[in-house]
Amino acid sequence: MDFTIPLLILAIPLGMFLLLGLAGMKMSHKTAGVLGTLGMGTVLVLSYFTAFQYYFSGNPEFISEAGQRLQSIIFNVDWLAFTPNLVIRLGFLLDPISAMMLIVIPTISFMVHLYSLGYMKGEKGFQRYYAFLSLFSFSMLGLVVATNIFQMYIFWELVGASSYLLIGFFYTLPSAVSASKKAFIVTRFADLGFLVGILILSFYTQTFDFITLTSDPGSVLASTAGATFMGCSVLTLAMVLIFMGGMGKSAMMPLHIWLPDAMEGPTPVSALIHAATMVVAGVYLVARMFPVYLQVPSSLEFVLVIGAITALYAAVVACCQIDIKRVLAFSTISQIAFMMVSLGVARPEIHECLGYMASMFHLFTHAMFKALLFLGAGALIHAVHSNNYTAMGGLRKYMPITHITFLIGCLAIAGIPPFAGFFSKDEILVAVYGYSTFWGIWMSCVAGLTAFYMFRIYYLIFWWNEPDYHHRPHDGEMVMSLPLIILAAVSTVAGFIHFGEFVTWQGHEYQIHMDYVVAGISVAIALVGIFFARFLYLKENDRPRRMADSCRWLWTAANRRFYWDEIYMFITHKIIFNGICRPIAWFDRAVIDGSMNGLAIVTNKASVAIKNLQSGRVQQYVLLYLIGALLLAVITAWCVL
Amino acid sequence: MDITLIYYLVPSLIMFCCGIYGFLTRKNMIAMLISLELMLNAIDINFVVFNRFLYPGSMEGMFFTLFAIAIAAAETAIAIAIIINIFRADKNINVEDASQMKN
Amino acid sequence: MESAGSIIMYWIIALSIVIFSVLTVTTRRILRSATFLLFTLFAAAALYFKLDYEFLGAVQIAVYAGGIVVLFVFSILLTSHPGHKSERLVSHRKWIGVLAALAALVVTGGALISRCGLACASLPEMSNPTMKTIGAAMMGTGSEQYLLPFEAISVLLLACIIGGVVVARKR
Amino acid sequence: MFSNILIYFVVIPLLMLGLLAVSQNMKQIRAVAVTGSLALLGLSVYLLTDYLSLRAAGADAPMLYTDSWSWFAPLNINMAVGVDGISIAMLILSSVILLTGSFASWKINPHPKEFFLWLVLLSTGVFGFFISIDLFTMFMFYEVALIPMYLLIGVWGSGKKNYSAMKLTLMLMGGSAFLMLGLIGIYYNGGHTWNIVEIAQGNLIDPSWQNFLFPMTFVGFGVLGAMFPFHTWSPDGHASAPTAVSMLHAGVLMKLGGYGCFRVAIYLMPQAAEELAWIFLILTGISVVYGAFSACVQTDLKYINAYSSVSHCGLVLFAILMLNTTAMTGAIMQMLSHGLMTALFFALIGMIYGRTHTRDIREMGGLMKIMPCLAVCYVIAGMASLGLPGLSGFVAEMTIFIGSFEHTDTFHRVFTILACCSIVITAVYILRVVGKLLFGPVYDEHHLSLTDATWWERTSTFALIVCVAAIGCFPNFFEELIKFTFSPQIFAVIGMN
Amino acid sequence: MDYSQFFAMKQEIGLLVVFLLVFLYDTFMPKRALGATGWVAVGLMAIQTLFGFCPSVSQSADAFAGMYETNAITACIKNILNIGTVIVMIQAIRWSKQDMVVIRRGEFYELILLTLFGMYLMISARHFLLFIIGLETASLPVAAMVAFDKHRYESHEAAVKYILTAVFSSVILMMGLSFVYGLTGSLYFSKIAGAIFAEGTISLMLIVAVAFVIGGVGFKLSLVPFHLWTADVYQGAPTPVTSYLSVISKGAGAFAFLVILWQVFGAVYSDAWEWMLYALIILTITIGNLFAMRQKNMKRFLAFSSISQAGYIMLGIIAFRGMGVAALMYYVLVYIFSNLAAFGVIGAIENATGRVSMDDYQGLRKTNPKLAFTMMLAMFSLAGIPPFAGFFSKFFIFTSAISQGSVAIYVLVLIALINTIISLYYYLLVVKAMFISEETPVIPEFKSACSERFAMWICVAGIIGLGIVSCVYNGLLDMVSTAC
Repeated sequence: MDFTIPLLILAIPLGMFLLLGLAGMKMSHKTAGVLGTLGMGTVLVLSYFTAFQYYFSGNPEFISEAGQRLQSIIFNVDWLAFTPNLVIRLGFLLDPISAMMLIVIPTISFMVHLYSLGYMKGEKGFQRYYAFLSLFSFSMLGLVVATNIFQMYIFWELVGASSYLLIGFFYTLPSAVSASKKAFIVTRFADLGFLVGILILSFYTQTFDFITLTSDPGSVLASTAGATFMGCSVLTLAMVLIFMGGMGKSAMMPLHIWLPDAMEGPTPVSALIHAATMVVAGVYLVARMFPVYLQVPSSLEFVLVIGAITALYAAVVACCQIDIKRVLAFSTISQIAFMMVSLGVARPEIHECLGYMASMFHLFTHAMFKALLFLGAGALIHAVHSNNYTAMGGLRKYMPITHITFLIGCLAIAGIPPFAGFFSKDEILVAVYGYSTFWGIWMSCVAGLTAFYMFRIYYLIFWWNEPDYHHRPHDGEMVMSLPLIILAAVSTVAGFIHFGEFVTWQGHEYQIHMDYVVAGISVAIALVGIFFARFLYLKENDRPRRMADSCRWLWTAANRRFYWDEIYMFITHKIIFNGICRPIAWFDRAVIDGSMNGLAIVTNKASVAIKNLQSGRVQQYVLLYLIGALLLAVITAWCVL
Repeated sequence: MDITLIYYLVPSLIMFCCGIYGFLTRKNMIAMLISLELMLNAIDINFVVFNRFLYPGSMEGMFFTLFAIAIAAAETAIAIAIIINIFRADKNINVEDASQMKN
Repeated sequence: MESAGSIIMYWIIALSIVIFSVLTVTTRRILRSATFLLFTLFAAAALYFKLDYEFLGAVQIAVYAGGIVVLFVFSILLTSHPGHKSERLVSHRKWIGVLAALAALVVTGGALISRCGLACASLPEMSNPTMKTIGAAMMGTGSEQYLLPFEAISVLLLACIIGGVVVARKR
Repeated sequence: MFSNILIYFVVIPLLMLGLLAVSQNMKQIRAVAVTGSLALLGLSVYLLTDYLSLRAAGADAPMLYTDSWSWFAPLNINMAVGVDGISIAMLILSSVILLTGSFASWKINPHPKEFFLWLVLLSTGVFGFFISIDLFTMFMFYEVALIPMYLLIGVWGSGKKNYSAMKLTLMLMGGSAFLMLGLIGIYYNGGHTWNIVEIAQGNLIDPSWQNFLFPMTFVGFGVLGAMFPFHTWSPDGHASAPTAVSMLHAGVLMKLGGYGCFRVAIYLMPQAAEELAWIFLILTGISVVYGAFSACVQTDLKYINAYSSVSHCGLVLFAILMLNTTAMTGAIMQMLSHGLMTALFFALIGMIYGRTHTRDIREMGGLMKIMPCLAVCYVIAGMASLGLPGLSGFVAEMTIFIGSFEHTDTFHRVFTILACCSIVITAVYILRVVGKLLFGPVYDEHHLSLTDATWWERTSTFALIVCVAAIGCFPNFFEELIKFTFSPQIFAVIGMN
Repeated sequence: MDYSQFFAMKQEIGLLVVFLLVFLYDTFMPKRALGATGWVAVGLMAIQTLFGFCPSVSQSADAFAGMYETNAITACIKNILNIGTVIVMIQAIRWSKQDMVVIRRGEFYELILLTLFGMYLMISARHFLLFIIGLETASLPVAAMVAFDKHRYESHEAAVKYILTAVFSSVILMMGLSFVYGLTGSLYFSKIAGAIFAEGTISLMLIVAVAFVIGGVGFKLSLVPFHLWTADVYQGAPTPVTSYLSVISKGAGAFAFLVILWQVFGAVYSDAWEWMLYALIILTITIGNLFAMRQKNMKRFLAFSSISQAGYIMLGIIAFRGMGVAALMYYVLVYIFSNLAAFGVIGAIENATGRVSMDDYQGLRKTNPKLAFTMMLAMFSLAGIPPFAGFFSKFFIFTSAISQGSVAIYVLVLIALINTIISLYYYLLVVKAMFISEETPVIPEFKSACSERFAMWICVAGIIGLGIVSCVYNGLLDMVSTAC
């Protein structure tokens, strides 16, 4: 395939970033917004074209005779050569998952661009906003098409930075500033693990290339056999550390704390970055390295356990949040955890790695309906100027479009057929049951909780009791509604895509077949959740309060997110800041600097101490003179004779 | 009894040490000068005695003494001039008082 | 083996050197001090005579006793008030002086005694240096002849004269 | 003599000194400073291209443009010059920072003439140092570069400038005391020559002597490279120095330390370096983490940056000690990168200080609103410092980490991972400053009336940003430039790859 | 008797001629012509200096049966002293026009010339009697010079301290010599060296003798602990005398010290005095520095600084057989220029305002920038900062010392180097007072006399040029290696 179009896919957002970043101040808001959106639109078209080329052209670059989808490098330029083997290349890798991401990212991004034209209208720094969105799109696209792990790391950092910039977009708000800081630092910490993992892996395999690593992992990893570092097998260590990077980006426990706070950013940003694209980078990373992970089953176990715990935790917390964006954030965490679990249970012997496909499928559908939900939430917030459901209620009358689309989103995430979420979640559950019944039941429960908390806020927003509105809430303008409608449509139909034809492990086609038992159970559980939510929240009543009172500690703990933030505050402030930084700074001033000053002081003291040698009395001078001469003689004699 | 070299040197050394003692303890500057003369004399005696006992064939020690006497005279002259000068300035030749510059 | 007279002579000279030296530095009257110095110098001159250096002895008496001591006496008279006594010494000062002197004695004496062969040499025969040989050595340019120091010391004396003039000259 | 291009790196500053001495007013002074530093920049860029074409044409000597003029012939002291890729990189860095520093001190007050005289004298030393391959001349230029700092800080500085200037000078001179002994020792035990290339090629220094001389020279230069525990001059010195001086000092002078450690200590005594590296690895490893932790709690902008320099320069020395090509290449990149970004930082801090008259982050806030241009530049500098890809910090650090991890020793690896931790801590303190200083509400009402950057300030900062980004975006260039420096003929003794 | 041997002493005779001419001019010229005495003396001395560079002067000769020796090296060191003396004389012109001094100014120049003659003898003497006479000629009249400022009590006090210590030191020296004579039976350097070499073993008596000789000559160099007079005398003496004492007298002493130690006691270097020398060097440098740190009076400050400089000079002695002599001479030469530049400034300020305290120098840059600049150059040069000459001289003296190669030397040089930091500290204090201090200047703007400026120009030229222009050091080293 010609490299022009793929190159343009990366170059346009970058160029748009530079253009808007450098010259944005001179443009009007409208020009900047339209420019950015048009740019993204172009990218959208180009990446659809590329993805369709990949999936449907039948080009032998992309699909083998036997129908296996291939990994294909469109271009790959040397960027930085560390050693002859370890070279960072910047390239463009097309394979089933990256092609899929080429659909997801521009779609959501374009929707967000469009939506923001209305949502962000009149905000100070509008041009900057679009510049950052372009930067993010560039970085995210760069991440998914990375041909090697270091390219991925580079863009990994770049998406982190653009996320930082966008979360802190309202930079005069202290909460936004600290949220952005938190997001960056927590993910940075995770990236440290990623980096060390890369260091270890690349040292033993002498390559960064995904294709080299994944096409024949057994032989590439042969050199790691038996190698240990500080008592651990290097391969396990490397893979777990690399997964740590994914945990940070994808907000897995215990590195999830940044994501709820990241909701301080503009809502479209949350939709794009913190729901649909960037946060799934961790999943994408594990999927990308999946063949290597398969070599180390214990690391996949680790992925599974972390994912399962996170899923349950996030779902429980989401049930007790007041801020609707927080609910969506925890929901995101929980859903990403689903994907992780799915990858964790993927084994070739279980339905030919169904988990892998399911995870990607869920990633795809989740991107659509979660972006939908966030954009809907944005419309609500835009309408009532508050993030809390307490300020909402009965909005179905005022905001019909938002209501319908939001409902579709909720149904999708709850897993009600025929919406998209049903299909993908079903595949995941099948995969998990195939691996272990225990985890299957666990994840089913989480699915039920999902349905409950989504409909909880649904009812609280659109039904419940109507508060006094200062202004009559209304649907957003067309640019805001259009994306909602499009995404709702996609969320409705996306489940019918034969995903197994496009994205599977090793590219072989996989025919999805419904496991009606599992499907039935999950739908039943979802319905139970929905009806329970309806029972509690349809009309204003005191059942929710009574239920909360009945186990107050649990409610409070869940509302406070099980005190993770407090624990982190304790560790960072009390232990690291007060326990390490301050003592070190003190040590530096008092001990190190003090000893340098001490040298000076000692010299000074010595100078004062001997000043009486020079007493001014000539007889003492002579006495010392004599003593000096005699001592010189005596000591020398003592030593020599 | 044989009067050997050491017999001559011991009085000379005692004289030298008396000079040192005087130089270090006397307060009157002229007394200090007098002590210096004692020391110089002790050195003269040393030279002469060494010359006479050990190297009777040459006259190096004797000549050194000869010149040393002249040097001593010159030293004394300059020193006394300066002491008298300070006496004129300060009406005092106590060496303890000439200690304004110190440390 | 020396004659008894010479031994007695030696002891007289040695004792007077020691006693007068000690007196010179211990007496409290400065004028007496100068006097004892004179006696010490005489004793030294006697020693030179005894060791057959008559010329040196004469110079000693002429220059030292005759010149320098007179200079001292004059300057003492110039600078001291009548009946002026040297004030009593602070005792620790005295002990420091004694200790320093003893230390010097031990070191120098020890150094001499350490060369026993040297220290125990007895008096060899020597012909008295005549005035002629002394004169020749003084004016000669050869080995162990001292024309150059002689000229040089004249410069020294000249310099000291000028120096003395500078110091003494009023406006 | 004047047929050698390198000599002009000393001649031009000397000419500038002369012209400055006779210039009458501010305009002339600025003209001289800017023209001169532009000439130097042009010269160094020309040198770079010429060097690369020579290398491409097959020149494979360790140093090019070598030349030697006898100076103190009986002691075999020559004014010997020559450059390789590293020196050229350093020359470019120095000229860029001199130029931007001149812009940053556009309105220096009082005594602009003297200020520029000292500044140019300092850069004479710096340029002379980088072109020298004779240990004596190298050392001489080194000291020439040190002493103007005293007056520059003392006269034009702020805060407790007397104390800081004295401390800085004395500590650096203390380092050079060890250095001088080391150099003389090298002369006597290295075949009675001061020529670096000769000694290195012949590996003339006896290994047992190396073990004595290596610590001497490494510590000597290490003091200037802010190696723990000899770094304490850096916070105070930087805090008190005027803007351009901080820039030049952190940007270039501290590089003298790293460059010297490489060029003298490692280059001439590889065996000892291999044997004793562990001691200094511990020290520099501590520097890296310790500096970063210390920076986290500082409240004075310059202190933060100074401790950050300790951390970053520690990484330079750390990488040099790893003794492999990748890590050393990384060290060179880190030198350049740190030089540029720290100069950028200090320039910005100077500009902010010039407006707000405080450097305490507790007394400022929300500057993004007041001076967006400076604030954005500050964010970019911060991003460079915390290693954002696309800016220079990232490529340098990554090269260092990858290179360091090449060592199979557990000890080295543990320290490498420790050093990696600094990227997180760096993020913490950079974001802390950015969050407090630039973002958030405006702290002080009076600041609202302040103006944004003037044209000369923009020139200064933009030039630096362009350089930072250029390195960050096109790092592969370095491979070409530095390829011949780690020539196997010199490092073969220790079997370096 | 061959009186033609006197013609071997060309420089001494030339100097005496200069002295006589000055003496005659001062004595017999009409009073109105006396104003030019200073310039006449300077002119004549300059001619004498030039004369010293005639090739015939530097021919080796050996007169009075080995009592006197002249060769290229001694001629050269005498030339160096001549240069310094000329500068001191120029600096003294303004001072000598003061009311209190003017009537005795002729004597001042005469005394300078005569003491310089004494130093010539010290340098060329190869016989202890001649050496002692030279030493006394060089030190006794200085006492009179120290007492020159009759209106200042400090001047008298300094003179007393000087003369008493000087005489005591010569007593110690002569005591040591008497031991040497007792041991070897001769006072000729060569014969003593021969006898010591022949004896082979080392005795307590020899050690005591060496210690006393070192003590005696150490007085001239003000080595610690024989230095205590220095500060008081430098402070009390008139500034031109101080500068004369601190550079010329010290330079001559250093060279004489080197000659005596190596030519006489060279055979027992490692047995007897190597460690003494090390101890003295360390003590001298360190104690000098420690005292200098606290000083406020500029002259006293420079006194201690010159003490520590003497320690560095001593390093040159260690490597006598290598490059030491050249390094030492070069150090002395550079030191003369640097120190005289400093004293030139101090003298100019003292003459104009009577102030000598470092506190008075605050803000000197604002009122008298050129003086401040000169002072700064001098301080930098003394501290050994390139590209000024002091850096080169320090570097070469360290290099020469290390050429001996033992580990002890490395330690010694390291200690010396660490001491340079302390010295840098106090030199910078002066710079700080002049350039950095923001207090109101105490010293008003004034124009220094043209003689003072002339002298300062010479010194500045020397400070800047002597190092970079390598032919000076190369020439010295060449000359030494051909002469040895």
